[in-house]
Amino acid sequence: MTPLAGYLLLSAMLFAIGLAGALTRRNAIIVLIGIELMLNAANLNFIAFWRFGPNPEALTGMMFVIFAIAVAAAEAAVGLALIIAIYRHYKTTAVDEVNHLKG
Amino acid sequence: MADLDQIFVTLKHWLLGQFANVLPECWLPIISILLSLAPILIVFPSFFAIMTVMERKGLGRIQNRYGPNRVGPFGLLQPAADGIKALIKEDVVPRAADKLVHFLAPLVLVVTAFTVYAVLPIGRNMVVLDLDAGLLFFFAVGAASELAVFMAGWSSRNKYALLGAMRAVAQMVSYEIPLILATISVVMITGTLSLPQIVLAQGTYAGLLPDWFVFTPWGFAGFILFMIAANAEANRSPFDLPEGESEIIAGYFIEYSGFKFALFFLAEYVSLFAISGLGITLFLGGWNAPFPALAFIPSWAWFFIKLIALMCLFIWTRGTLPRLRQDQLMNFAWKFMIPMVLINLIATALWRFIDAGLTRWFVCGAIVVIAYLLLGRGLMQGKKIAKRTYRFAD
Amino acid sequence: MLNQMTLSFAIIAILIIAGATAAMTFRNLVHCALAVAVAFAGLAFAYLQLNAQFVGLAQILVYVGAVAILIVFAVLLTRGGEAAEKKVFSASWIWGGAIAVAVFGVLAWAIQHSFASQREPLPEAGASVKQIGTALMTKYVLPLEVIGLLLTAALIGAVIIAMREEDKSK
Amino acid sequence: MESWIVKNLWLIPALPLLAAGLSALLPRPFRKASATLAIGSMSGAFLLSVVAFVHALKNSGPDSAKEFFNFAWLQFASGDVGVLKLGWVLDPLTAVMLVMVTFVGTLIFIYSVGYMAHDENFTRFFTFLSLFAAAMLGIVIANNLLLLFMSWELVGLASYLLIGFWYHKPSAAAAAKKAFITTRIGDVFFLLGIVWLYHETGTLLFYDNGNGCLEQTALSKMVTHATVGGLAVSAAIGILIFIGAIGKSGQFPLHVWLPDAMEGPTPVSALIHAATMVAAGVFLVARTYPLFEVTLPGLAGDSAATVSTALQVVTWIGAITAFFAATIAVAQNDIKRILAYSTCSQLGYMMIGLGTGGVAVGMFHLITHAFFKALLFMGAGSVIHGCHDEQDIRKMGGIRNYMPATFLTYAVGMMALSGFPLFFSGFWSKDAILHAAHSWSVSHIPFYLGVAGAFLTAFYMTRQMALVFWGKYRGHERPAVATKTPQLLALKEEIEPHESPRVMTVPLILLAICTVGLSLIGTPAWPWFQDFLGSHHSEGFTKDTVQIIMISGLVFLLGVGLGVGFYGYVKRKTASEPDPLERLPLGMHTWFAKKYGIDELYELTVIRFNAWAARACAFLDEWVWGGVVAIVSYVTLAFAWLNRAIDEFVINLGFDRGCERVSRGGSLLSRLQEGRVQVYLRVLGGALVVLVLFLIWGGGK
Repeated sequence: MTPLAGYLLLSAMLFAIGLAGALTRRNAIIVLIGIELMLNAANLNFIAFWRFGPNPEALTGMMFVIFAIAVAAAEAAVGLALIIAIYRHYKTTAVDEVNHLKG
Repeated sequence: MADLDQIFVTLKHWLLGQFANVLPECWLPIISILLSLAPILIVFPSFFAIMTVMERKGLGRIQNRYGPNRVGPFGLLQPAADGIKALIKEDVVPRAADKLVHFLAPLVLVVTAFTVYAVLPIGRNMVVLDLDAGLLFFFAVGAASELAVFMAGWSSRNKYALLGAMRAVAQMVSYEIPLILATISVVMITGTLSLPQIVLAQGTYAGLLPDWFVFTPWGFAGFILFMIAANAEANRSPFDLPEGESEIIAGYFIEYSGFKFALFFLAEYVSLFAISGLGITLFLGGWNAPFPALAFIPSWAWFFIKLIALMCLFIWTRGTLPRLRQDQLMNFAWKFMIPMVLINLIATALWRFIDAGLTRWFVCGAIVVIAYLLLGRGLMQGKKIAKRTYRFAD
Repeated sequence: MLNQMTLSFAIIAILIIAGATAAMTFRNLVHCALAVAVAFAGLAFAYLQLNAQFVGLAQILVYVGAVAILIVFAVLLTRGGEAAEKKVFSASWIWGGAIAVAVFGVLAWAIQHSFASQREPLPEAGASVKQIGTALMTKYVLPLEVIGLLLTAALIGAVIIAMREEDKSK
Repeated sequence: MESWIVKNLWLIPALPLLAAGLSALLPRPFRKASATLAIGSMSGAFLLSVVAFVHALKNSGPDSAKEFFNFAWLQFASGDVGVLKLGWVLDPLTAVMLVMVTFVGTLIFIYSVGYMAHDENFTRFFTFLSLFAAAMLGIVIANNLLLLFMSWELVGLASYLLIGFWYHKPSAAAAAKKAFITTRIGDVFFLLGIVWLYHETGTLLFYDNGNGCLEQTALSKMVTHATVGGLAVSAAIGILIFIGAIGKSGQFPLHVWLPDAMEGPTPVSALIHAATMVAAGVFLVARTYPLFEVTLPGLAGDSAATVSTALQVVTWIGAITAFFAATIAVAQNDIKRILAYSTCSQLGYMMIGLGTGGVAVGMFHLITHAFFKALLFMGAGSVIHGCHDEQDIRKMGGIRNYMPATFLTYAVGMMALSGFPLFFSGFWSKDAILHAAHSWSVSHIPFYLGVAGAFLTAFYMTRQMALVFWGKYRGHERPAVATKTPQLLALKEEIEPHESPRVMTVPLILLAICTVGLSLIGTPAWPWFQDFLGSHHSEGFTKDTVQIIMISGLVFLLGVGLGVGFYGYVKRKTASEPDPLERLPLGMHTWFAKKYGIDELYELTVIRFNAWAARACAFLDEWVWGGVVAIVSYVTLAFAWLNRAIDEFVINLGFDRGCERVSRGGSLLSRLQEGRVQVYLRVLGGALVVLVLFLIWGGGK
């Protein structure tokens, strides 16, 4: 098994775990964590492809990861803020109880 | 005097050679890293021990009382006594506490505190691993310590501890921004993140003064801002709200006792040394001698001289300034430090692009000073600052 | 040297997977947050091992230093810190698990049978900070600006969303 | 030939305009800033005008070419005729007016700093003042009747704002409205005149190298045409324009707004009535003088030219106003109203001067009058200020002991106004007018009216002086404060008049000096001013000059003597005593006091008619148009009903069916999305799986 395949499998595993968490957990924060994990899996993919890709000199994969990290940070901030707002409003963070659009 | 300057480096290589004879090839990298880590793990804790005495005696003098003066000559053996006491003391863990996290927290804290030294150039050719992104490494690892603090506070299941942890984390997060931005200006000038190269960039001498960045307008402002932020990062007075004894007994490590407690203290001081070392590296010319004439004193000695000087500065500050209030703390961070640092960045950029001469001195100096005056005025609007009065025991 | 590589890779993989699994299964939210921090750290090590030094350190700085802290704060602000909830998994968790497993299955199958993953690794390929910086400042300057804008917007937005709205009683 | 100052004459009005704009943006607390701005800009304008004046002096003379600078303003039609050109002119007339307006204006600005010190709308006041000054200067420099008209209207607006400055006083608001509307009446005719002029000459530029509307070709073209009653077109246009002037400078039929305008703050009165606004009318006539004086034989070169109809009108109106306003002034008790009526009559004199003696005579009186009337108004303001906003002269008296500076300056102004022989500018200017009127070829009645007016002027000014400054203070009817208890002293402080602050008295003194000084430049012995304005044939002290001087001196003495006789010796004890004049036969005094009931007359005629017309319009509106509208609306309603019916029974049914189906389908679909995030996520995951499988087996290769 080549290292690239190893990293890809690892990222796939990570993605699957994140997805499972996002699909099964009730707490919105954990769902968010799961999504973050999936994002990181994608990042790992990018880095792996950059490292083992045909021309690492073009820093495409790395750049993509850098921007992805920035975006992920923003996403986490806004997402958590939303969760807090929701909690204030519904007094719960269970995603399956927050199921109607208008307060 | 090169040999004295390089004595530790040569020593390490010699030892490495000895090991090469007895051990297989693939072990050597690990051995070399261990050989570089060992001194750090020995020197800085002992430095911490000395520093505690120094601090307690200094504070004592400032507060007009004797410091520790019983154990050994002038109480110099006080830290040894404290260490022994901490070691043989019972380690109490609250029943409600989250055992695992409660146990891990001090370890993580200490580990991060020590890991930081990996990129710190203590002397010429004396850096454990010369990372290309050393500065980033420093801050990345430093950031990890916040989590440890939170772990400590949360796992103790104690409202004071949680409060202190929250305060500490909030404070660290808010002061990390000015800290990093202040260092960015140096990076802008030197164009590298690797600390040894930054030190080399300050190695030359211009007439009377050395080319240390602290001797430029932006560098001076940056250094002061950096030191303030560092003070806050290390949770030291006047920013010691997280462990303000009078409010929340000892903050996040209230529930720790015995050796773990000592570990917290160790970590705190070690990270304080580390961040002071970073300040020295970035602004005070690292291990460079202030004057060519004094270059015969070995570089590592210079580093420690500067470190002790900064320590005295910290002790002095702690002994002088009263503790801030939480809102004052946050206001100071977000309304003064961050704007100031951003303006300092602008000044640095101008410095970078105006060619050498008096003009750039005037321009950058003017920007910094004006910004300082305006911000200060703006924040001091309508505040009554009473003159401090002193009462001496007699 | 390769065995060393694989060894470290194994360690890192185990760290990541363990952290992620723990984060997804623990009952106590704070434990989940800490576990996910571990997973993030593991990912950072993975990046370092892939010679992506800058990204790795940035990963630690952003995820362990910021996102994990954010999560922890959110947990405490939503009173998730004290007791583990009675019902952790949603009603139809079977479905979710099944789908997740299926996804992993197909992905793994695809990876195993794709030609890309058969490529042998190149000799050392790395990127110095200088290269990254120049790339960011020249070729990728526009995305950089956009990201800056986005982060500012996110900052303000997060503050406004999380701001306590005035109680309607008055 | 176009020198810098001519090209940049616009700077002079631009400065105050800028000040107005800026201080309009200033928030209220910035009092000092706005005052500084206004005064600074005004004095800057003054310096520029001095430059302009010197320039005009350099190339002045009997045959001095007018200097002007024109530029194309907007292109409203193709071709050269379609270009509307604006411009400004610099000739002795402009120069003199500029210097006068800016100088007096500056003094008034400074004065009003003191006068308005306690008003909270300080900045607003200075904004308006600057706007007013800018507009006035615009009138002065305009080389285009249209530009002049614009500035003219701006002046109207500014005066409206200023008179109504204390709009919370209903009387002030009413006065402002009155002033605005009355002047509008005149302006309508003015506008008609402009339009007609444009129709006739195709240009509104005054001077444009021979094709301006005031230059030979255009004039001859106009004077040769004749309209109804053999009236030359030029004369007709002149009269129309003159009506505008009547409105602005309060001549006989349209003078009613001027006394009421005293409701405004006193500096405003000074600015409007003394220096600028009312002078604008006179200036307008002077500016368009060629239009007035041109006659057919005059064009033919006949030196003993007959007087044109327009000039006759001007003269008669002036004469009537001069006399009759003076009579009214005799019986007024409000210190400012007296001055207002005297302003009316003085303006009448100016008109006489213009009509009979030409530009120079009228303008000379304008200038002198501007100075001493501003002086008087500001003195009155100072008195009012000192007497705690008391305006009734019967309630004053003995002020001279309290405010000496004001008293002296006021005395100088009074002397000048009532024509104290030989030493005061007013005397010489009025004398010149009387002389011109005396040697008028048409009739001598204006002369006699003028003399009578002069007598009355002397009389009522003496009366005012006596009542205000002599005798003892009647402000408080309570017994004088004798005991020395502190609170009583404080009371004394509060009820006794006090001298005004330096910032108010210094301008007074300056103006007084000018008032005396100006008398040197216009005497028959050395008529420098008239020569400068360049339309004068001076013959020094001839026999009839001396005779006129004697007459007016005599008249002055008579008036003053009578005044002293009536008011000087019999000191009135209390404010409520009847006025000695009330013993005059056939209730003349009441007539005077009622201002000949002209306001009432208008009330009965114009305003009632107006109201009636309004009611008629309302009636029409209600019944005729209203009816039409109602019918239309009913028709519309009918249509609407029809539509509704169709909707109800045809379209809706169909729609309902459709909608039911759609909603049923919708409810079916909505089962899928009951708002649970994870369900959506699950679908996404499944979709991913399917997609990858498809890629592997289907699209993979």
